[in-house]
Amino acid sequence: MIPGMAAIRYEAPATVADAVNLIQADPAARILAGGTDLLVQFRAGVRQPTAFVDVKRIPDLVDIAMDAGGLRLGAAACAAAIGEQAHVRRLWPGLAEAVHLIGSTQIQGRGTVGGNVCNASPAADTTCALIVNRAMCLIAGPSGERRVPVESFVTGPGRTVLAPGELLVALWIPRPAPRTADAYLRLIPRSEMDIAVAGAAVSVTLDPAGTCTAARVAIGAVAPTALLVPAAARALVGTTLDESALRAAADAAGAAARPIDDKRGTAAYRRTVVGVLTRRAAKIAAARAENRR
Amino acid sequence: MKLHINTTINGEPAEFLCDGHETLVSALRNTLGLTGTKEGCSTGDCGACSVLLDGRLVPSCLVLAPEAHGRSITTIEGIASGDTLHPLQRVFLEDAALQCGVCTPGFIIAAKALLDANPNPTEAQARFWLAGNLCRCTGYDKIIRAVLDTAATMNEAAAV
Amino acid sequence: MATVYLPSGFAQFTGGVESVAIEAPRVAELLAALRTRFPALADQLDEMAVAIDGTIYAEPGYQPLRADSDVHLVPRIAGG
Amino acid sequence: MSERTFEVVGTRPVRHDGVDKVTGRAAYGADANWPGMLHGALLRSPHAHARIVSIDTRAAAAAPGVKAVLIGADLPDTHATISLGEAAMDVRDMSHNLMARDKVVYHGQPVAAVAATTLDAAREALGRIVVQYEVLTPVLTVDEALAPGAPLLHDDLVTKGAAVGPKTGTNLAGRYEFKRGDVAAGFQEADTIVEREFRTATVHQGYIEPHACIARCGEDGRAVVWCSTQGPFVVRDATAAIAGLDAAHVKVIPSEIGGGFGGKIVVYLEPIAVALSRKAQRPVKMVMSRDEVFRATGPTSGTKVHVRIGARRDGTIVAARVSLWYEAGAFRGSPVGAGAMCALAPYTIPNFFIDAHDVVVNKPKVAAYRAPGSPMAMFAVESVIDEIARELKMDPIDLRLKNAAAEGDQAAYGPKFGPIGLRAVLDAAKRHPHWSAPVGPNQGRGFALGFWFNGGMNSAATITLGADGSAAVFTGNPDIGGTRAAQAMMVAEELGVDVDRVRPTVADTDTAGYTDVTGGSRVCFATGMAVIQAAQEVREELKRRAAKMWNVAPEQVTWERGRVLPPAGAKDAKSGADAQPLTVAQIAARMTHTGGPIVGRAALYAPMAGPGFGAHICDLEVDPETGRSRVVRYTALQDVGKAVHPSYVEGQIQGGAAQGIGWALNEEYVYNRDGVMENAGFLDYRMPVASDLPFIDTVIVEVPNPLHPYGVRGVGEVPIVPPLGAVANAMRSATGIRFTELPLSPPRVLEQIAGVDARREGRPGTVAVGA
Repeated sequence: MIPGMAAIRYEAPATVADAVNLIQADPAARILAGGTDLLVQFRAGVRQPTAFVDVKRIPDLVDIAMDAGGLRLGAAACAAAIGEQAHVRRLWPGLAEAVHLIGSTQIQGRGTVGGNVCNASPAADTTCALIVNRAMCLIAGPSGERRVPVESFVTGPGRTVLAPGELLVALWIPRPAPRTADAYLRLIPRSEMDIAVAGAAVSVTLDPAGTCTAARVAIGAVAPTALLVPAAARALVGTTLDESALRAAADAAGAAARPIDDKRGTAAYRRTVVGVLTRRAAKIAAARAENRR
Repeated sequence: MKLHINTTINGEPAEFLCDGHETLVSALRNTLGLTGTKEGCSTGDCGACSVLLDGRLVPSCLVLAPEAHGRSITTIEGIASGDTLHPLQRVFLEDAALQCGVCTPGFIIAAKALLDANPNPTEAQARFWLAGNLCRCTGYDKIIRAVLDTAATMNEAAAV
Repeated sequence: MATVYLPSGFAQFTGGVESVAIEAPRVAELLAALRTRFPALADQLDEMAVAIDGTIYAEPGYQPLRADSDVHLVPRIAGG
Repeated sequence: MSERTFEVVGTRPVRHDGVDKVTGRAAYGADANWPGMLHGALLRSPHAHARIVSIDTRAAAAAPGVKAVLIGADLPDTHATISLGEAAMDVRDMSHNLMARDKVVYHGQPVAAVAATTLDAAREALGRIVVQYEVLTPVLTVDEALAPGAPLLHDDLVTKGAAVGPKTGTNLAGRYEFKRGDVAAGFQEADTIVEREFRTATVHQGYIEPHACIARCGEDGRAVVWCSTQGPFVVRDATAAIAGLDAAHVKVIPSEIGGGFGGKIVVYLEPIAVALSRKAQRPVKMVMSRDEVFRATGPTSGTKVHVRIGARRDGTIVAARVSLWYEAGAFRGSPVGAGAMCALAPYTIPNFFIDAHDVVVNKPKVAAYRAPGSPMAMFAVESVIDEIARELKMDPIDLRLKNAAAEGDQAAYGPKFGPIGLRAVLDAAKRHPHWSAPVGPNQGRGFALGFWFNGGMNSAATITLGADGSAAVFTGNPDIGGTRAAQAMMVAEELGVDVDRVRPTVADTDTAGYTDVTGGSRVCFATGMAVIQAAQEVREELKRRAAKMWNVAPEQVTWERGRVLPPAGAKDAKSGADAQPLTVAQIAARMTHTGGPIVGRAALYAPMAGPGFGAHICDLEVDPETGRSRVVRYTALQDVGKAVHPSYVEGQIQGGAAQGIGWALNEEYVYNRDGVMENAGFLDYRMPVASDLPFIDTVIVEVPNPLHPYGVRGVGEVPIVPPLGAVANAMRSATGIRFTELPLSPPRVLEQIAGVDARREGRPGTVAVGA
């Protein structure tokens, strides 16, 4: 026992039900996945939990499973483990890129996609890529399970739809349609280790003639949450993704952005760059889709 | 109440007591006396505290000590075998890939994880893999060369 | 006689004199002579290094001077 | 000297401290734990500028586990000074810097300390200390600090040096002038004049090991301190003065040091740990967090530098006017004097005027950082020189060669240059394939020079021989970059013993002869000289011992590479046989019979080592749509006098270049209006990572320094100077824009690029987004 300090418990439940019981019984307990955000916030005094509930010993939360319908990513599967999955890299190269951009190799050995989403940072690298791939959050709680699209999961910086007693169990990503591919790009000042100043993910579906039949565009670090930008997608659908379409999508992304000035970049800079990233990501996604016969 | 943790460190069973919020780097350094693992930032941004947890490269400042229960940890103290340095350790010395040396244990652990996963990395792969290990003395030049030289040496030895 | 060159900013302590010839066997005697001649300069001298014929001494002390030495007073330098 | 051939110097042996460092055995500041120790923690000011109305520590003292509480009033007031070179620091300032008295002058300044049985308990107790502040307006830049009516940091501050206005009631801590010739007339002769104003941000040394120490102070007032420091004797003297002990009763044991770059010379923790230990009568360990390192240890100055240079059409520089304003942080003592002396050092300029201003602001007190003061000044001058080359359509290296100083020229800072390697470095750069290689799309190439003095000062060395002929060498300089290996090589060179049989040791302050700091690029030069002299004394003693064994006069024997040779006809006194040459080991084996232990010692005060010049070539690739840039090729050339261990000389050059690149591209302290640093961590204080840099090609130029027996000049500081200018000049080539403010972070670069596009396309305020 530490003199003068209430002990913080460490719990390692073996089942989702046990985890739900723990956080329901103690609202100040925090779910510990990779810890790459939580432990930093704890150390900085931003969060003062009464218990760390380590969910990495629950098989459902660390498993990565693929079936005909799509991919189930346990919320506590670490980024490195996801990146090692060849089918993830093949089917969702943009998502794989986003996962690979989470911090350093060391951080990837800890950081999880579930934690990345739950931490609800506007700059989270995976969120945009999940959104354009129509990912769903699988949530468990005292009143059972529910599903929420990723774009609706985060409600503001550090805030999500999770109710007391609920936890994110997994992310479900449907298998992409034929001739569909994604891409994610972010701008950081260094080549690694920075938080995104702006990010953009694009998914496009092409018909055999090369016309875009469906698209999703999401942008990050330019608003309180990652944004799905339907206007940018509309600018792409029905075109052959020529320069003017890409430019229109970029403009739409810039227009949708609601950035702020902070230590990492100015609002004007973010607005400009998110358009550039959108255009470039769309181009990469299109080339990938083109190669998918 | 302290937690009683049973774990494996550098191939040997180990046990220790810790608080629920104590970090693994603290338990290693302060409780177990394994001070070869360094703490440079406590936020996962410098790589000095790198260890292998069940073979995976992690920053031990962002691992809670109780998480080690039932797991296997490799630290810089467990890299050499007997009286023989690990090839990375030997080549770091030969290539003068260290100056102050405080980042060196983290680099060697991270480079070991790289070569375990990819025995033949390109310069770019080595640079990006090691981007989470800060060095302020060397400009990384001799470190990257040492990692690539080690890979070549180990591949040569394996081919013989 | 050694020739002493003073930093230009010190003209205000010397009535505009920027260099002066002084007969002195060593730096210590030279600085003592400077203090006597320009009392207002005394405080400044404590923080100066001395270059004797191109070689800078942060703490010049009793360094010997040649009859024709060039002596420059320069600010002390701290290394990293 | 140039004819001397070396056996060991110039080779690349494995460093003696290497195995301990690759196995994790090497013990750094935070690696010591003493029985019964307490953990110390500091309460830091939440305000950048405030008066302390009251401090109530009663609740903290009563908290569980707390064994001692300390505030400024518990420390003596002192007016001693400790020489640290230029910034000879008032101990009173140093004391207030590490524990505020009546006022806090930067965010993060300590106001109270606690020692408790656990770190958690100590931190918890800090939360129980109640401090009442009267918050004052902070001044954060030189412009704010010098504005009329600006809030004053120190009511008693008096301007040092050549003040022009009132010397009191100001934040101007010092003003210095340098001049030559007639500047106005000089500019009259110029065909082209370039004038710009430059700014650089506050940047940190960024050593990976945070400050750490453990100290114990007994009932008798005697203290032992283990700590990570560049200067154990500075720690001893400063700790004694600040904690109120007799320096005779303080022993400092330097740990291995995890980087310093100038930032681990002054003290921050040690006097507090000693004072807490004295109160608690138990050892106290203190380790800074990274956040504390950024907020409250010495960065180097944010600066403003105004440069005006005029040249004739043929490239001859005829006049220069340079004004420098450097932030000192919260207490006087920026490196602006050195900046002023370095600014024009490479060039022979007949007419110039330089004024330099040391300005206090509400930021942490700056500490030395690798060639303190030079990088910012030379960034400004080298940028303007680059512009002049463009205006005159001259090759930038040719323009510099045209004006380069050489032996016998009077340096801008006063004295005449001895042998210097500036022209040799410029010639090598011109010949280097990098200089003529093609430049890729969106890329630009930049060139810049760097200069540093290289230090001398006090050094001592002791060498003892074992009966087996091996040698132990003790010095008082913590080894940051491989100095132990270099010293062992010098002993091996002088005694002809295997370098592997020399054991170099960094000794504590009770063991080593007084030795100044590891810094100023002085260790290999000055301490190396002491080592060489001590080895030569051992050699003379070996000759005397051999002479005794042969019963001849010492002057009859001769030394030849590790052996003493007898005169013709000499007999071994014991056996009567013809005398044979004796090795060091053979003589050492008989030392008991020939006069006892063989020890050599030397102590010296060295002048400054001699000017060092470097030249860097940088290729930068810029993304025109985002402003993001990366270094794609880099070459660093430097005159080092003589490279003792070339691998570690290259390492110094590469490391310095990387730090300078970081300074140029992304590193900066970001403050909010209240004077609170917003990026106090490695995540947002963006030092270069491995994937940011290419291999850094080095070219070692050796123009021997006549002040050193091997020609050593000093290496470590010069290489941080050129990158700022080289990167900015490369950015100019790549974008067509002269950037005058560092760092060249992507938003700043894009803003300027976009401005150009806006002017060209008549779309003011918009940003061009190309395909």
